[in-house]
Amino acid sequence: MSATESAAAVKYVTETPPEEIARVKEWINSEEYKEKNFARQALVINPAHGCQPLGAEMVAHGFEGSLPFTHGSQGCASYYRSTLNRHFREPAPAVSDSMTEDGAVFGGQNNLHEALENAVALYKPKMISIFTSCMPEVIGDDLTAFIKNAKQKGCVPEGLPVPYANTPSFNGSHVHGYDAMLLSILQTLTEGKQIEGRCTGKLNLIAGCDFNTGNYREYKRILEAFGIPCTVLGDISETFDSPCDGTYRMYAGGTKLEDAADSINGKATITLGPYATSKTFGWIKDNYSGKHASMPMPVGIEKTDAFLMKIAELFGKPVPASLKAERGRAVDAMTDAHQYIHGKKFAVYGDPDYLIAYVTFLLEMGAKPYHILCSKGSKKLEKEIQALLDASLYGKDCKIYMNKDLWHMRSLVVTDPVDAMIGDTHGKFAARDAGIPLFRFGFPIFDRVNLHRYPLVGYQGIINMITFICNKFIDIKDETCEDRFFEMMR
Amino acid sequence: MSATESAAAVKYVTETPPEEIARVKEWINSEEYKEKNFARQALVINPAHGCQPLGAEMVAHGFEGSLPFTHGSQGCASYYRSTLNRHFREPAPAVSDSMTEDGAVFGGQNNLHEALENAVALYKPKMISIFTSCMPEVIGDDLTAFIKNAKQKGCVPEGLPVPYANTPSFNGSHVHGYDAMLLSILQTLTEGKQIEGRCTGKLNLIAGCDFNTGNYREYKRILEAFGIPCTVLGDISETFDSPCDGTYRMYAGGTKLEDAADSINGKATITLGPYATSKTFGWIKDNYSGKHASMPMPVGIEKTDAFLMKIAELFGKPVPASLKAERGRAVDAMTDAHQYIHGKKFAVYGDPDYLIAYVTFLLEMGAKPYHILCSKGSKKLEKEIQALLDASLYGKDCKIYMNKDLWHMRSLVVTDPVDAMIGDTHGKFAARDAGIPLFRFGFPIFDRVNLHRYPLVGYQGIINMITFICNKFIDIKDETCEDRFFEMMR
Amino acid sequence: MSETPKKIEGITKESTQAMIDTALAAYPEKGRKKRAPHLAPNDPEGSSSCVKSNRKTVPGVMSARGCAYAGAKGVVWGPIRDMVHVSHGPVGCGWYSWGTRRNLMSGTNGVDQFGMQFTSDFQEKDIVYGGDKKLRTLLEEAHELFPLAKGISVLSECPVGLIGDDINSVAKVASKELDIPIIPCNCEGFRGVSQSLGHHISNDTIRDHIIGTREFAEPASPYDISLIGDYNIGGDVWSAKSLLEEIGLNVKSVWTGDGELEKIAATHTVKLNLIHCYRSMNYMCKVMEEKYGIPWLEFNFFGPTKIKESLRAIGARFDQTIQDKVEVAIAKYEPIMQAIIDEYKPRLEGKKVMLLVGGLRPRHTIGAYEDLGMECVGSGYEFAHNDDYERTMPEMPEATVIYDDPSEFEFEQFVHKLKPDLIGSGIKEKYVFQKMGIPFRQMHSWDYSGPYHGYQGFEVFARDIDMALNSPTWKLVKSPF
Amino acid sequence: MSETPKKIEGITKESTQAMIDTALAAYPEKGRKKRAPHLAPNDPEGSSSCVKSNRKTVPGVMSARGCAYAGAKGVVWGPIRDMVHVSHGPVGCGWYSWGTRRNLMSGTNGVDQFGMQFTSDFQEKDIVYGGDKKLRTLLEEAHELFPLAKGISVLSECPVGLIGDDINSVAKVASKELDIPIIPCNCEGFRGVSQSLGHHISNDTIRDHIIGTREFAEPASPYDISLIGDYNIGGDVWSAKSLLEEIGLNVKSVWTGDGELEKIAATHTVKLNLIHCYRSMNYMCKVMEEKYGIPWLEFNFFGPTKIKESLRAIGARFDQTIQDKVEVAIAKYEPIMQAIIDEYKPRLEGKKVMLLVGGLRPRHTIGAYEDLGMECVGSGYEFAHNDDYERTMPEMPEATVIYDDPSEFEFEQFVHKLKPDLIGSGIKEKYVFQKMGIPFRQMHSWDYSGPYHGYQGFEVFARDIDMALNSPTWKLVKSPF
Repeated sequence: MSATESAAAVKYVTETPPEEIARVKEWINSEEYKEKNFARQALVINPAHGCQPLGAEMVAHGFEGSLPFTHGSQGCASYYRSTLNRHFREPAPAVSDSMTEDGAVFGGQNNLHEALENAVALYKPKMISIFTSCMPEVIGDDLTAFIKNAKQKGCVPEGLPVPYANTPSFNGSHVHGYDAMLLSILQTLTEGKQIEGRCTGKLNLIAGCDFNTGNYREYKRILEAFGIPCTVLGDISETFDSPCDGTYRMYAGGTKLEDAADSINGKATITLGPYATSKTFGWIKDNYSGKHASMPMPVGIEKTDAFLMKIAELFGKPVPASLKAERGRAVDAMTDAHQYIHGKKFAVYGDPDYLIAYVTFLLEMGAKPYHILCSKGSKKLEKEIQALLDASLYGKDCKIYMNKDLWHMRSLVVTDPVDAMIGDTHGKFAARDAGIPLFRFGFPIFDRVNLHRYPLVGYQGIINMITFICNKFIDIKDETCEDRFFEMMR
Repeated sequence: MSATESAAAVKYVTETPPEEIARVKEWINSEEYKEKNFARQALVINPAHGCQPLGAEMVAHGFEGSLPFTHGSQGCASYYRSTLNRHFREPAPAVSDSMTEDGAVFGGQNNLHEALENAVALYKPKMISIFTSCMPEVIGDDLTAFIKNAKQKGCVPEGLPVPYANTPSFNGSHVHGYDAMLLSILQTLTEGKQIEGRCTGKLNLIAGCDFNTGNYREYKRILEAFGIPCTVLGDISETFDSPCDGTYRMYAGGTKLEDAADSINGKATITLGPYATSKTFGWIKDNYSGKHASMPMPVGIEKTDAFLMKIAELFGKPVPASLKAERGRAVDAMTDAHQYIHGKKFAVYGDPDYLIAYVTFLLEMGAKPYHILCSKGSKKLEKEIQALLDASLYGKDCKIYMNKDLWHMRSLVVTDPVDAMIGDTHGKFAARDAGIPLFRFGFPIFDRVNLHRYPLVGYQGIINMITFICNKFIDIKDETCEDRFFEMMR
Repeated sequence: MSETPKKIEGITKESTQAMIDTALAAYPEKGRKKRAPHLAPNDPEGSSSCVKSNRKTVPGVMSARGCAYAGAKGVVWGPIRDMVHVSHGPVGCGWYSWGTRRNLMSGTNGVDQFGMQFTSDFQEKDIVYGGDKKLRTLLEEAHELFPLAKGISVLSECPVGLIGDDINSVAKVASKELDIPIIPCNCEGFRGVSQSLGHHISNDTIRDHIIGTREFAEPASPYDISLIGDYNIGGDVWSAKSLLEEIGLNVKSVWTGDGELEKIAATHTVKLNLIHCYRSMNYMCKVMEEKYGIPWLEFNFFGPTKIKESLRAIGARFDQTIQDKVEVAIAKYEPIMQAIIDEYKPRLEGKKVMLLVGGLRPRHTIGAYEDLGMECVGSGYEFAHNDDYERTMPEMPEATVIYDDPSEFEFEQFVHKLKPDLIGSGIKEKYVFQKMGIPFRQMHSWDYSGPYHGYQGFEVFARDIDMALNSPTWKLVKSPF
Repeated sequence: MSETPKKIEGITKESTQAMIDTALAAYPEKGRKKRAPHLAPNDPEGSSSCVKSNRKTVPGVMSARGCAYAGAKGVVWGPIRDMVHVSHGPVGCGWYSWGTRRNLMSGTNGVDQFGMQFTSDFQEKDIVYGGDKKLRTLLEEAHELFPLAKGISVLSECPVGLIGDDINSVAKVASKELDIPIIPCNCEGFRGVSQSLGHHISNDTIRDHIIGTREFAEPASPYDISLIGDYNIGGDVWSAKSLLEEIGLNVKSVWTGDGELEKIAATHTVKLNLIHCYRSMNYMCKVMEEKYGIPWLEFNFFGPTKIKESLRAIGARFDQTIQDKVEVAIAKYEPIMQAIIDEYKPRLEGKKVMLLVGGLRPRHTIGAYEDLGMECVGSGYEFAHNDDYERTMPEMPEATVIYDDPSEFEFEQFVHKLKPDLIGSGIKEKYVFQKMGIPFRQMHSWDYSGPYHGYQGFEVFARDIDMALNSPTWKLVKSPF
């Protein structure tokens, strides 16, 4: 009896029966499951966004000699760095002040000060850009005071700019951290630099929380074609696309600090990432000389037109013939290729500014952005996208999902199928389960090469998107069609 | 008996038994079949080249206001035009003099004269570029005399250049027609234009029989970076990549006739398609002022380096920093991506200058150009490619097949497998049978969009090739791997 | 045929003639004289063709036409899938026509289907010494490497005829020795004025070498028919065939889309020949009628209106069983077609189309456009004959322009004047008009889509026409700066 | 362990110390003092570790280290495939560690394998009001949506510990109600000095919540073992497991690569624990030894030399049957390995490598490089302890530099001085050194390749090392202009 009892108490290792696995496999593709999935209140599964400090670090890399500095636990810094390493396949030199348990008790001031000293000595930055991860945010470190004290103590050389931003990870996403850090950098660098009557004659351009180096280069190329001098604020294009020539440059690029400082006297300032720069741009409007314009990413013909015309208007210069010709070539590519994408349904997800870009492009091509998902969205974003949908025949039946994640997206694409997805690498599991291609236009891209080198903005960006999308659709046709439909021409 | 006899005389419709089809299906993939296939003496199956007039028409489109003119049957002209239409997805306005049977009896002079009159009246060309298809070549039309007579009769306006070339289709390929027509155009336009002591200060650049408009633009961009004025001779980049803006321009681009005429007084002339310009370049060396250089297509780092250094040398200008940075970025892309292509075997085919380019690029990446096939090659080409193979660890075991066709290639890829093919659209059947991707870097490309807009030359070209190849290999891995090998990162 | 002539607002005989005259004014005297008879306002009730046709193309005018070889290789022979078709002569002709017509084929490439390029790849020495010996060798090689090929066609390119090679005797000897049909076809590109002679020469060779050489193994039925002049562009044959089978007919052979040599050879035993592309194959129908007493019927499978008319006309040639099935099929498909029309017509109503194609499409597709609420304001052919124009006139609205073998110049002029919303023509025209911002569909090749034949095809057609016309890309053509 | 200390030409204790001193000279006083004990020339015969380790990272120096959460989520828990692992706290930690460690897993994603990101996605209000209630809800949701999950781990991120949430009691209650193991793991990133504490905390929770809660249903065998500290990077477990099975052992559970919760829970019944990654799991081996009397053995499956040694050492723990099988396996694989060496060694002989990795690789892989004729001129760990360095010293050549948690600055300095032909380290270092034109392999993740364990792995390793070193792309780094 006691033997039986003890035997009963033993729990054996079980194997889930194959038919049970098969059942659940089918079930997670069902409408019923989708409903349960969408009923989630607390659990987030496969979100499509990182946390604030990541965006802060990214933009901190976009200034000359700027050393990104995480005030917080060192593990955070490693995560941000490796995310940027993987996306760009480039170095992302940044430090942290390695706060540990004692920080919870004493605060992080000692770590911060010691770290500043070491970082200055070892890495000789021209600027140290500080942002916070969770720990100091939760315990309430007073960064303003800490940094003031650091200066007084001489932890940083006289005159070394030390912008800092609170970038709590439990609020917003990397996009908001970008905004906060950029704002602080600009406030720090421009402080006292506004000169009555001075005008640099330049355009200040802010790309938004954009991880595509090709886009930055494309903006510069466009401005060069106009012959308009330009300061790209937070210019990561050289930082994250530096030459491999035998020399490692720790600070490979970035906006010159002098130019950034003088940007306050600019002739005009444009942001092309309104959702990523709401704070920064609000401050700029109140403080920068010259004119200001906030515009969506110039993706697709109409938004690129608007961007160029705005520049033309601000600088009293016509759009150069070379860009007009490029426009014509982009339209040519669109008319030539429309039949490969027209009417195709897409599921798109990503950061707000990217998302608007995808929707815009697809509608211009006559494709349907059928499932539109943002894991960190807003009513404003939803309204703006809905307006785009409403203005197009191809926006009919397309639906927006705000603050949903990629596990929701999976339910969408398996129950209400589409032809392809657009987003970042994290969507690849949903795309595989749905048996459709994923076009990696977002951030991060961990599993393809060079894609961040191809601009998606401007007229050239349109050609790139068409090339990637339409040729992939043709690839699929060629690879999957019966022999009798395998043809020379497509 | 007679009924039986008559019954015996009736031949019935037969169906090939499925097992017989299965047997042959297997047989054509065998070594035995390959041997038989390579023993062919007379039959050519799926060659990888067109005929001379096609190349002649292409280069004729590359001059300002130049109307390509086929002296011969009109069907020929339709074939050339539609081939160019399909590849570029662009118009290819050209005429023929519609010779018919009576031409065989009387020769084609009347057709030629009447056609010149009509073409001038309707299409108002600045130049008419005449080349021949089979018929006049076989019957021995005397073009020189015909055109002289036409001028005397006033069929063409005074001063309208009328270059002409004999481009027999039963000799060489489109590459040779390109050479012949270009030579005649240059001879015609430069006649009497050489001025003692004059130097335009410009580089004359000949791209070779290259159907990639992106390459032409890339050359011009490179020269612009150098600040060196340049005349691209036979510049099809605008002709075959013109804007879609509501206006059809029959003559959308091309080298300005004035510039072409003055090219004889150039500071230097470079051909980047030695196999496609052997006649033209031979004549240039003897007749053009300035220095002359014949170099392989600048594909891959080393050949691009050589090209830039040659320009630097010819013009006494250093390679600009921007190009040096581009070099570093291309090398960066190579080192970052080498693991996706290193050791992979390729089957490559195409025109001589392209073929050398593919082999060069693959060897630089540590890939193996394993089957190398040219359907219109030469001993010289074979030797040059062999030298490339011999100079690299990765050239070991790679084999060259001269004057073989894509049905030979099929035997190669099904009996001795490779990972991918590089060539033009015509190889898609062999690639499908081998179950491998085909990278469409050659001409013509009938079944993908925009590829002719992406340069393969220069440092940017390297990045493009890496993007197309490596990302496709990763696509394949993602699409074909077992679930347990499906990963976030690649 | 339509009962009362259709009209287009704003188009009169005078306006059209004025437009033609303006275009012609650009020509030199001689050219103008030659071209004038080929252009005219339509007279739907005219008893004879309003335009001249099947004449030599005026030299130098940029015609869309091809040659006899193109008509033989691309149109008639190429689609026969179980034969090796040798482009005999230099490399180019076969290369340019390789895979560029979209005549889809069943089977396995290189095994029992030969959609490849076979050529004798003439070199200088072949011109000088003749190519007969080479031909002989290559026929053996083809037979050895492709044992399942049911036959070989030898399609001559220009030099062959000019140097006086005798492909007929080479073919004859080889045919005997290799024991397969080897068909010599003297379709040199310089012959005739267009593709059309290539069709005819090919018809002749089918007549002389193939027809009647086989019989079907299975017993004959009163419902045995053949589908003539459907080349399976984008799968048209498969759509048409399944519909014909649905109404109870046995499609014993197809000329020549996805065609099989031996079935073509046995066509003389069918009860009715149904001809779609009248231009390229009416001659063979007439031959079979004369020689074997097989009646033939023209039909039109574009758009539900014409399909219904055609199905009933076909049914009328058979007994009540078939006629009943025809009605069943019509009843089944009409609501489906109506749904398609309901979806697309609101977006296409009143839109104008201009056509310039080959074979039958400049007239046969008009009804399909009209089913979608569109109207045709100009039509013409590359290589038509008088009888084609006679058949076109009643289909086209009154006084709309008819053009025969127009030069690109004329076509452009007419387009500028008529401002169509859509042009249906070929690849050589496509990008010209797209640059102008005018929606365009390649109507030789269904623009890499298809099928367009039959009910199944109409769905694809309607979708494609809507896509072409309503693609938002067109709105972007004009730059705001 | 090697018998006589290896030497590298040109490297002496003095040269290495000079190099270290030069690097340290750049530090401010305080930093220099802290860093100095972590850098030393190797003393292969030293009795105690030559470097200090497991200390706080010096602030501001750019360390490669992660945090306790990373050690818990990325290393120990993440690879258990049939559990839902909740990153409890803000969104980032789970997002960055999602799919970035290459611990491959069997099963179907979202069905019986959960390589996904589960997070409570803390918002401001969760910080203010606490996240326990949210945790409770999400546990129910996870259980409902993933019914085949065998358990749930709750991995705390920094805020959870700081705001005083009580995940332990939430887990306890929920575990009872949902009737599945729910394991709370207080692995907040601020705890300890590196990943290492995360491993330990995780080990503790396995000890407290899992081990001993199950038994294997099938009868025990004398050959039952467990594979500990293999995380199946690039498929390592699959390679190692098949080799262990080949020598007759039953691998009853794997900790934790491609791991299964219930099998881990039953590990206390095996006869031997084989441990690969000593650092992250030696504690559990000791616990099982103490509590259940299970002996454990360290082994090394990198490169044929070490594999052979290890196989024999493993065999020695069993009877002759196993020992015979070991010899059979060695005899079978050695020629294959020799062939690999013959292919690659000529291209790799004499090449120098420097390592900076985690866990076991800075020492365990040395033999594999040596099998290929290479030598190791520097090695170090991100998060090692004394016992790791003790085990490393005999493996490394005399006087070569050993670095503990080096800053990127130090690592760069050493590289400049030592000019290695290859560096094996992580993603954060990779592109730094590639810019310098130095071949590099990511040795945490096998650079998206693998497996590297076992005989099967050596082939992949050798190919990859050859590719990295001999890629022709490196020759192109230096511009000729």
